[in-house]
Formats: sequence, structure tokens, C-alpha cells
Amino acid sequence: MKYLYYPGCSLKGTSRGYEESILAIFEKLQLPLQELEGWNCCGATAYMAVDEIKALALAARNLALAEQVAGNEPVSLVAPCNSCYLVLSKAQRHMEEFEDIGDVIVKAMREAGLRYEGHVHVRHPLDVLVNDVGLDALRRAASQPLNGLKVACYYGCQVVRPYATFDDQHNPQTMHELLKAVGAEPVDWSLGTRCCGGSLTGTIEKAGLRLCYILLREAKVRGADAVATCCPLCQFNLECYQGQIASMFGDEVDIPVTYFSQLLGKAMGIDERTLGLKRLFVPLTTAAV
Amino acid sequence: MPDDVSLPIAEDFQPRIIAFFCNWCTYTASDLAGTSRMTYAPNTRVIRVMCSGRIDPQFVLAALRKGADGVLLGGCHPGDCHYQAGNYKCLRRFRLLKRLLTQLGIEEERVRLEWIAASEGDRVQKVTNEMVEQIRKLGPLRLEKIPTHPNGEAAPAPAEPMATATEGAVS
Amino acid sequence: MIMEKKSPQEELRIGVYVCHCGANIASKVDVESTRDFAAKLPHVTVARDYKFACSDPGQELIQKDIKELGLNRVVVASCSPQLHEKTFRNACADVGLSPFYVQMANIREHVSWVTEDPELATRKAKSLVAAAVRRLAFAAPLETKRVPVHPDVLIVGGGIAGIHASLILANAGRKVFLVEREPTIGGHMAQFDKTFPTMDCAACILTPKMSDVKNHPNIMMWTYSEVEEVAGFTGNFKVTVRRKARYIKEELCVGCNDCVEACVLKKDRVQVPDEFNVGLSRRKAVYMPFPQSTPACVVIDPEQCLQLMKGKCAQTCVEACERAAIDFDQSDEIVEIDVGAIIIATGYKPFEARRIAEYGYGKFANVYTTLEIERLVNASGPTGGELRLRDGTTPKVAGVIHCVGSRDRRYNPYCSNVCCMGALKMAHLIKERTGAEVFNFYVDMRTAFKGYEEFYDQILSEGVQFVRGRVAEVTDWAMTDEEKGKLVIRVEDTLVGVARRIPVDMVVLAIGLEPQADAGEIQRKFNISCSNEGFFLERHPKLGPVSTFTDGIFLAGACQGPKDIPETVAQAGAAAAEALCLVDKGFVEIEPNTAWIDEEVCSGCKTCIPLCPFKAISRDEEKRIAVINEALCKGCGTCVAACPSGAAQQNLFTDEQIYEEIEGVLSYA
Amino acid sequence: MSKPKAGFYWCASCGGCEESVVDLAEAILDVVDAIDFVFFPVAMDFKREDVEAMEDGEMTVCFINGALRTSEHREMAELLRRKSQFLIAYGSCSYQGGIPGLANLYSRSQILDFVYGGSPSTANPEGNRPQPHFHAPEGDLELPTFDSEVKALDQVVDVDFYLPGCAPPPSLLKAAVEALLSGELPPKGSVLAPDKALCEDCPRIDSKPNEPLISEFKRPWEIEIDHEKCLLAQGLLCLGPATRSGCDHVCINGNMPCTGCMGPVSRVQDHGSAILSALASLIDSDDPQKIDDVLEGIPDPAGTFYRYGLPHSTLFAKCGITQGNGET
Repeated sequence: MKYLYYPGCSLKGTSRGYEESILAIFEKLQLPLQELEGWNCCGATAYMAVDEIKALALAARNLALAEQVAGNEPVSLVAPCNSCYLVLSKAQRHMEEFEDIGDVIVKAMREAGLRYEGHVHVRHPLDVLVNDVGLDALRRAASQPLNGLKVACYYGCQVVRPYATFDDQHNPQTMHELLKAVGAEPVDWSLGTRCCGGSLTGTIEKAGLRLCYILLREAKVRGADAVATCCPLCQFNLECYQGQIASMFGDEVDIPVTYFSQLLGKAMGIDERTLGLKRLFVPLTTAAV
Repeated sequence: MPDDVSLPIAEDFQPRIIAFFCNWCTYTASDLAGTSRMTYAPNTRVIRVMCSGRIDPQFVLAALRKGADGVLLGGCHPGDCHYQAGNYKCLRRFRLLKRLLTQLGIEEERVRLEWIAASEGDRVQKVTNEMVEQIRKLGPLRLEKIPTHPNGEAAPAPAEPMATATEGAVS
Repeated sequence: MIMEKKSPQEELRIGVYVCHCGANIASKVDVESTRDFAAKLPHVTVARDYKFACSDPGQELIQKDIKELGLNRVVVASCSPQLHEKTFRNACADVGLSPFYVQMANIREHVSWVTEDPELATRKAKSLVAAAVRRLAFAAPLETKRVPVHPDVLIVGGGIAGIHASLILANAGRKVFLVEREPTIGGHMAQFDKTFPTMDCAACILTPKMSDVKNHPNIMMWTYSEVEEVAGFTGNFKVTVRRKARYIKEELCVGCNDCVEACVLKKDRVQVPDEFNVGLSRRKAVYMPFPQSTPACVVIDPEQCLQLMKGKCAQTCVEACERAAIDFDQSDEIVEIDVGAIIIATGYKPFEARRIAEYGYGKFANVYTTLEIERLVNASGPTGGELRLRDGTTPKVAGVIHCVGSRDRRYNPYCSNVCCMGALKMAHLIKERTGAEVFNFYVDMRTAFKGYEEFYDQILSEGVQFVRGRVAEVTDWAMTDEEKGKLVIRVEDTLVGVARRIPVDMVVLAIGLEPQADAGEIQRKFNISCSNEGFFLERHPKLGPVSTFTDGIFLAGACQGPKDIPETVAQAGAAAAEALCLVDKGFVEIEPNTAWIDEEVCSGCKTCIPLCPFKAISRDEEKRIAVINEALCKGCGTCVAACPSGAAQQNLFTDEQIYEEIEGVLSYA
Repeated sequence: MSKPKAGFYWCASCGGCEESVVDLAEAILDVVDAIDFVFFPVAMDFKREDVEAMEDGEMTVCFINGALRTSEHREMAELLRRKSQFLIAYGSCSYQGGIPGLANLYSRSQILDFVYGGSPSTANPEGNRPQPHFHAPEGDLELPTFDSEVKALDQVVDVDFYLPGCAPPPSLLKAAVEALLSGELPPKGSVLAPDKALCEDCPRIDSKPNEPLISEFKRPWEIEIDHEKCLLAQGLLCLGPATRSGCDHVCINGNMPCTGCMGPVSRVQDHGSAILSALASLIDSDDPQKIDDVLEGIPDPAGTFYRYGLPHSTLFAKCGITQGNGET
């Protein structure tokens, strides 16, 4: 199985730490991720709202490129950003399920001299790490286990919805198992897939921040030392508005919000700078680690 | 190699598939697909046998020879055979038959063994549609014709002359 | 309507009857053109189409042609042979034509019902007719064998279905073996407090039937027993039953419970949850499942008993038993019985609520299942009928969640049929016992049977609040102070269109019904089929609802699909009637599709011998060839397909018949 | 009255069938006493012209051995058919295509490419190929053309009887000649051999277990073969259960398994798949992987099961071998 890496815009911008940590851990696991050459926007965000088929065509171009690179080999396109993961998966499925959408996309791609046979697996790194690499291998790779660090595992909405390909739609556990394997102690909370506010934080701020607040406060109530995320937007919302939330709700909600991959990398003994942990606004208190 | 010469497939090609279904599971599933009004491709012709263990590999060859483009064998799931183990006998023969057919140039997709339980009407639908599509893509099965002696009719057409002459081939 | 032509060969005169089946066939298949096609096939004397071939006039039409036109073979192109082959065979036999000269062409289930395009459907129908006509040339006038039927009946499972069926058969004078794997009969119904919609006390209506079973001279009630193996066939099953060691002499025990009192294991130290009270109380090593256990006989749990585990115990129980009923030397007993019919009534398994993590069962103390509440409100239950939370307090607000594990693609897509009414019963009981405010969270209310809608009305009038929406989660995550310490039910109230958070003290999960965990094993043992979800498959959803595809084996109760008590009892009655029908007839007719060896051809190569699962083939050492014992042959044809000489042949499915069928279906494709 | 006339001709053949005549030993003298060989290219100097000069039906019987692959084979078969009252397909090749029939697994051009190029022992730098017509200063030369597939005799001309075997056992030949001379002939189209499989009178049948399940197929060189025990029971792939008897068990007596030269019994349509079904059914496993492991012991199913009869099998040839030549 070949692994290609699809970064998407966030991992090259606001969530550099996600990219840095993902690349570092895969490197260390001797499964180096090869970045898909010539990738373009996944089609999420505004595109999808304006013209769904065009947005899907945009996504499909990435799939076609990946298939081209892989030749006849089976290939996984690893998309760490939940939005990218969802839109790429959606493009894949819509082309299979809806002939009319498939036709438009095929036509569009033909114009660009591309074709897509449907052989690419769109994968989330959580899926690859737990199901391909395996918990045992991760456990072995954890040279500096997390030593009971209490983590609120937060998945966000898109990674298991609507397509629950590798985990339960209502009660995902992959990140729990992964972090447990490397020594962390996931806290018992039920908000793993609750809304982070999404783009409401930028539009109807009050509503958006309230949603962030619910998550942050509950993480603290449950005794978490950190929140682990697997989505750039979730991480951004939960981390960047903590000050505003504190003044809006009169409640301190300072808690480090990391990517799960940063915690995994830490357990694997990769240094904090390489993992982008220095970029955190609220530093991960190493006391617990 | 001449084996690679593929003939065009007619637009209106309707694959002909003979299905040997066991009475207890697959035939019943096929009935269930009917009572549930699951429509599927009209290309299969089901021949009922009591057990998939009754399916003689000679039947498969005969079906292909007589004009079928594919043969589907259907039995109860392993462990569920009405006669305890007939489906396993079918499986054993099928594994060897497949290898023989491959050597004889018959594509993998043309002969298929499926375990379909009495309750799996939807699988009859799915497998039939899938197989019809696969065979549609492969085109008609073009077996080599068995020559027959003329019995007073015209003698068999002489074969083409020996290979196309190579330049300077004559010594 | 009639196409007649002279048959070229006198000896074969075939009549072909193309059935319209009302519009079922005729709306897709051009029956006239199929008839005309058939009329031109070799040896076809007459071809007709008819509205309903299976109707009396339809059958009479065929009989008339046999008599007047001298037909000697008949093809009926209609529905599946599974449905009407018998009908047409009988019709022909009635006028003296061998029933095995009838061939069906399945142009309904395999053609008209599954094909979109009428032209292609007609082509398919024609090819099947052509095959049937060709196949008949090799038909033989076989004889149907009659085999006597053993008059006794086995019933597997002693819940209300098995109990009811046993009593009916026993009252009809039949000897019944009722095999139950638990130490007592009664099943799930015995655990219930009340039964909807009339709210009779479950024990009051069940226990008299239980003692009737116990006391009936025609019923052999074998509790703590399991069917190990089933051999044979309809009318003549040989069943091996394991009677597990109870370590109690059943005939001596009077159920006084003195030994239970005496058991040295202190109740609070014993780690075994009481099965009958679904773990809400604990029991000792020697125990009586519940006060009205039938037989009223204790049982010793070998995994708990110190004497049986370690061989070291004061044996206070032995001392306490005045009747010397305790016997530590007992071992499992294997019994073989012969029966003519079998009724499977193995029931269901309640959905394991833990599987839905977001409902918090097993995580939050005050989330219960319906079955637990049944025990909690029962006067003989662990709290003596007091409905208390685990901390001893009385709930002030309770939420009952419907469709738990049902109508949910993640678990079971089907409706469990009983939970709406069960959940209404819960609401009523909780309100009645505690006065709590009760919310019922439903997806759709399904109260379709006699008196059920009225019951729903009654519950509504009792002031239970109904929220339509599938509950998202039960959480202890409090958003407001008011919610602190409570369980919060999060749900979208789809009638109001808002997401609600409803804090409650107690959550009751109306768990669905699932196939028994070992349903697959039972299915294999009895050689029956399961439907997709794992319940046993009936022969026909409408016309054979208690029969299976294995003759002589019938289904009763929830093992066939979720059903409530009235429906279960009705089905048990039906299964008993069908079983009675079989054993009272006294014989079964066996399809003569057995295999035989052509002595002239067999080389005695022995290939066939190990292939027969019924050991019907042996070697005749004198003739040095294989012989098939027709009585043992079940007609699978496996030996026939393997015979490298073509010496083994199967009646009704000879090589010639199948080759003809192959050529037939391909001749008009 | 003059002696009946007989012919004996070979097509694509190894010469073994001719030798089988010699195997009649002393009995050959009786044969020669009773019949007159008027055409026998291996033994006697008659030419095609001599046959052409005969009246139609002049020969009482003609035995043709060898498979048919060239235009010459076909022409001779037709000629001899005309000139004889009874035509007998003699030996496995003529009866069912024989070992030459396995060439039907390859197309004509594959064969020519290999023989005149690909084979390791061929040196043909100019890429010469045989030509059916060649003009030399001395005159025009004609060679027979090479057909696109191998045929059995009855696929070219009408055949009266079949005498199976590779080569046919002398006992069957002797019986056939006696029958012809006496005029007590079986129905046309009969195979002149017993219609039962070899196990029937196999000297080892009693050592065959009543449950002859198979857990491994072995090649003869892999084991020390017991001289008494059923060969199938020793793990050897013996086609005896599916193959016509009458061969006097020469292979079995030589401690080698039956390879099927006598062809199937009359109730079997396709020899190869019939034995395939029998053997595969006996594999002692229900696990697909284990079944495949056992089947590994049959590396070449087509060559094994159709060793003597691919042209006479249901499929006749590998699918597609003639399609490059415009035939379908």
C-alpha cells in the first residue's frame, strides 16, 4: 500500500503544527508520506455552498492525480484535515453513486487531460495509524509514554459523519485507543463529536463561542490536561478564542489544545519543536507528561 | 499473439448465463428476490438442482459449449448445506475447475461460485447484475468451434497458408 | 385461446399451460406469444394460457386435456415449484398420469417479478418453457415412497411458546418432550411483572400453565437440558439430548429451599448475579431460580459450589436436606429420543444495552433496561416491588427511551415489535409506583393490535409526556446548575423543532429483541435457515409462517422474529397444529429424488462412498460395485456429480434431464 | 474368394500404433493369412496413387492412427474413407486427438514462432518459415498446409469404430480383426473395448480403501511406489477410475498410474472434467486454502486431464487460439 499525503490549505497555514507532527511521526514509523504533487484546493468551504458539483470536481482532480502517481498500485491518500478528508471522500462516493455527478466530473477532468478510475482510498491519519500501523506497533514506538496525561479526545463532526468508515458514528473511539496505547488517559466525556462552532466563530460569534465554551469547560470539568483534536478548524476554534470566551462567560477555560499527532509524536520521543508544539498558545504543561 | 485480438462487442449483446442453484438456499433466495419484486438483469436462466453438490463440472462445460457466456453456481453458505456437506464438494471441484478453465482461456469472471442463503434475495439480485455487467464487458464467449466431418457436404475450409512469408525466407 | 397441433411422435404428447397468475405474470410476460411458442415445440400436443392455472378450473382444464387429448406429459409455466408443484402433480395423478410427468417452469418468481423489460421477460419465459419441455422427454414415472411417522413430538424451549405448544399437543394425546436449557421453564415471560395491554400479572397467567406442563402425563419436561444432535428426517428424527447434571435428585427435591438457607456461601460474598433478576440481586451456589420455578427443584451451580470446585466444603446443604436429594456424583446424561416432529421455540435475547455507549448503560447507575424495571416493580423481585434507584431514593423524573437497538442501522434495522407497548407499560408502572413525572421518547408509536391503541390513550391520559425524537445521548454533563447530579437526555423534539435537554433521575431503555446468541448453532443443528438478522426463517412469510424449509420442523415464538405474548401464543398453537397434522397422518411421502447405481456401468472405483454424508453408499463385495441404500439416500446428488463413469444417477435430476435443460434454456435465449 | 483387403495409415502419430501391430507377435501370421494389406506406408511400398486407383469401398477396413493437423492428413483421411467399407480410428490420437491434441492449447502462430524461432535448439537467424508453395528452377514444390488446430479423425470424416489406447493393446486389435472377419460387429460408432472403467478389474482394487480421500497428490518420483497398493491411495494421480478398461493394466503392472489413454466410458461426455470432479470431490478438506494447497499437486490440470483427448473434449481447444486467423 502506497501512502500519499494531501495537506490541503490549513496544514500549510494555520495548522502547521499538524503537518509537522504528522510528517514527523510517519517518518519515524518508517512510512514516509509523499506529498501529492500538484494538489489543489479540496473544494470545501465556500465552494461547496456555491456549486457542489464544481467543488467535487475540484476534489476529484486530486484523486485523479493520486491515481496517476500510484500507477497500478493500491494507494491511500492521507488527508489529515477533516474537511479535506470529508470532501475527498464525498467526491469519491458521489462519483460512484450518482451517475449524473460522475458524468460531469469525468467530463471536466477530461478537459484537463485527466481520468479517474476510482482506485484511491481516502484515509484519515487516525485510521491509518490505528488500522494499518496498529496499536501494538504504536505502543512499541512510544519510547516516552505519556504517563497518564489526561486528554479530552475531540473528533469534531466531519471525521465520522456522514461516512463512518473506520469508527462509530456516535461514539468514535479510535483516538481514545491510540492515545491510550501510548500512555495517555482519555477522560470520560461525551462531547467528542459535538460542534466546535465551525465557521460560526467568524460569522455569528456569540453562538460560535458558546459552542467552544461548552467543550472547553466540560474538558476542564472532566479533569483534562489537554484537548486532543484531529481537525485544523476545531483546533483553531478551541485554542484561539479562549481569552474572548473567558471574558464573555466569566469563566477561565485555559487549556492546551493540541493535535493528537503532536501527543503521539511526543510519546515517540520526537522533540517539541519538530512536532510544532512550540506553536501552542497555551503550552502543554510538561509536568503531567 | 493472436490471443490478444479482441473482436468488437455488439451494442445489443445480451450475455447468456446459466445458473445452477441449489434447491434449499439459492433457488429459494431467487424465489425470495421474486416475491420481494427485486428486479435484476434478465440474462440468467436458473436450473434447479437439489444441492450444489449435484453440479457436475461437465454441466459447466456443456453450458459453455452450448452457448452460455457465463455460468453461475449457487449453494448454501459453508456449514449450512441442507445435505451437510454438498456445498463443500462443489467448492472442491470448483477450485480445480477454475484452474483448468484458466488454462483453457476462459476468463475468471465467466464461471462463478456464490454462497447465497435462502434469505439473501438481495444477493441474487446483486450477484446477477454484477455478473451480467462483467460478462457484458468481456463480450460473448467465443469457444473454438468443434469441427464436424462433412458427411457429403463441403470439406472443411483449408487453413490459411503457412505464416505470412518472411522476407528472404526461402533458402 | 387454443393452439392444437399433431405431435410428430405418438409416444410423447405434451401439454403446456402458461399461467397468467392474474396480472402477476401476464403484465410482464406476453403469455399468448409464449403459448404460441410452446405450441411449436417438438412433441407439444397442446399449449394453452389460462388466468389462474392453480385454480380448480385451471386444474380441471389440464385434467380434461389429459383425458381427451391423451396427454402423457404436462408443463406448467407459472410460479416456483416450491409453491405449486404439488398442486399440479396431484391434479395429474388424479386422472392417472404419473405426478413425475409434470414439469414446472418458474416464470413468476424468476421472470415476471424480477424483470423490467416485457420483451426480455417474455424471452426468458420462453426459454424456461423450452427447457421444461425438453427435460420431460427424460422423465420417468417414479414411485413416491411412504415412510411411517413417529408419533412423539420434541419441543425445544420452555418459554410461553414452548409451554403453550406442549399443552396443546399433550391434550391431543401426543407424547411431548419439552427440552429447556435453564433449570426452570417459564422463559422471559416469567420475569415480567405485568403484561400489556390488560396489565394482568404475568405470573398469575403463566404459572398455572407451567404447573399444567409439569403435571401432564403426556409431557416429558426436561429442564436444564440441551439438544446435542439431530439426525434423521421428517417423521423420523433421532435427537440426542444432554441432561446436564443438576446435582439434585429431581424426583426427591420438594423445593423447600432448606439447602439454600444452609449453603455456606454468604449471600453478600457470593459474586454471582442472579440470572432471573438480571443481576439486580445475587444468589448462592445452590439456588431456586424463582419461587414458582418449575420443576420446583433447586440446582447447584458447579462454577460456584465449593464442593464441586474444590472438593472441600462442610456440605451443610446435604445436612439440611431431609430428603437426601443432593447428589454431588451426578454427571451429565445423554439421552436419545425418536420423534416425528420438532417445534423450535428458543425465544430471543434482549438487546445488550451496553452496545450503545451514548446511552450510558453500565456507566451511569440510574440507566436501566426495561427488563430490570420489570424485576424492580415485581413483588417477588429484589426490592420487593419497591421502585428505587440504586442509591435507595425514589425517582422524581424518569425518561423512557424507545427503539433502543431497534430501527437503527448500526444495530438492528428492524422494529422489535414489542417495545412501544413495553415502554408504555413502563411509563404506567413508574408513574403508578412512584408518582414520578415520566417522559417517553419515541420515534414512531406502534400500537397496532387489539386493545393496544386504547392502552396508549390511557397512558396519555395518565399525563405521561411524549417527545417525538430519537434520543441523541444520555449524559451526566450538566450545562446548568439544575442539571447537576442528574442524567440529561438530549433529544431533538421533532414536533416542536428544537433540541431539548431534559434532566431526569432515571432512564429506562426499551431494549429490542435479538436472535439468541447461539441461534446460528441451533440453525445448523436443526438444518433450518436464518433470515438476514438471524431469526429463523419461515418457509413462506404468509403461507408457511410456522414451517421451515426442513420438513417436520416448525417454529413458534420470538425465535422466528420479535413478537409479543399474544402473537407468540397464537403461533405456538399454529405450530402445534402443524406438528399434530404431521404425526397424526402417520406417514410421510418422500420425494423419489434418490440416487441409484447403474450396475452395468459401475466399475467399483469407490469414489462415491466417502462423499455421502448419510452413509447410504456401500460396496457390494460380491458384485464388486457400489450400492446405494435408497432408504438412507436424501437425494443431494453429490455422488452423481462425482461418479467418473456416469454410473450413479439421480431420479428427477438425471444427467440427461440436466443436459436437456441446458440446451433448452439456451435454445431460446 | 480373395482375402479381404485392409489398409493401415498414419497421420500425426509417433509410430507406436504401427508397433502395436507387431505386438500381436505370432498372431500376426494369422492376420496376414486372413487379410491382404493393400496400403501400409510403414511396412509396405504402396503409394497414394495405388489407393486412388482403387474402387470406392474396395478395402474392407482401414485403420487410421494419429491426429489430423495438415491438409495432407485430411485429404488422406477422406480418400481412405471413400475406399474402405469400415474406417477405424486406431489409437488415442485418431480416436480423441491424443497427445498431439494438446497443441490445441496454443495458436498456430505460437507454435510456428516457437518451433522456427523461440525454441532454444533452433538456429534460424533469417527467420525462415516453411512455405506451402516454392518455385525452384527444377520445378514447383508443394507442401501440405498446417491447420490452425488438431482434430480427431471423426472430426474430419465419418468413423465406424474406435480402437482406443496409446498404443492400442494387441488383445483389442486381435478381437477387432476377428469381429471384422466374422461379421459380428457392434453398432456403428462403438468403441471396441470394454465399457467399464479401469478400477473394475484393476489388480490393486482390493487395496483401495473404501473411503479413498485425498490429502496430497504426489508425483511418481517423490515416493517409493508400493507394487501392490492402489496407486491413488498412495497419493499418485491415477486416472483409472475414469478411464476405460481393456488395456491389460500395462501401466499399473509397470507400477505407474493410469494416465487415461483409453479415454472415457460411454456415459461420460467429457473425460477430463469427469475425472476432475471425482478427484476434487475426494479432497479431504473444506477449507478453500487447504483445498488449493492439495491442488498444487496438480500443476498442469489441462495437460493431466486432457492428456489424450483435448480435441475430443467439450471445449476442443483453448479459447481464442484461432481467432487471429479470422475463425471464431
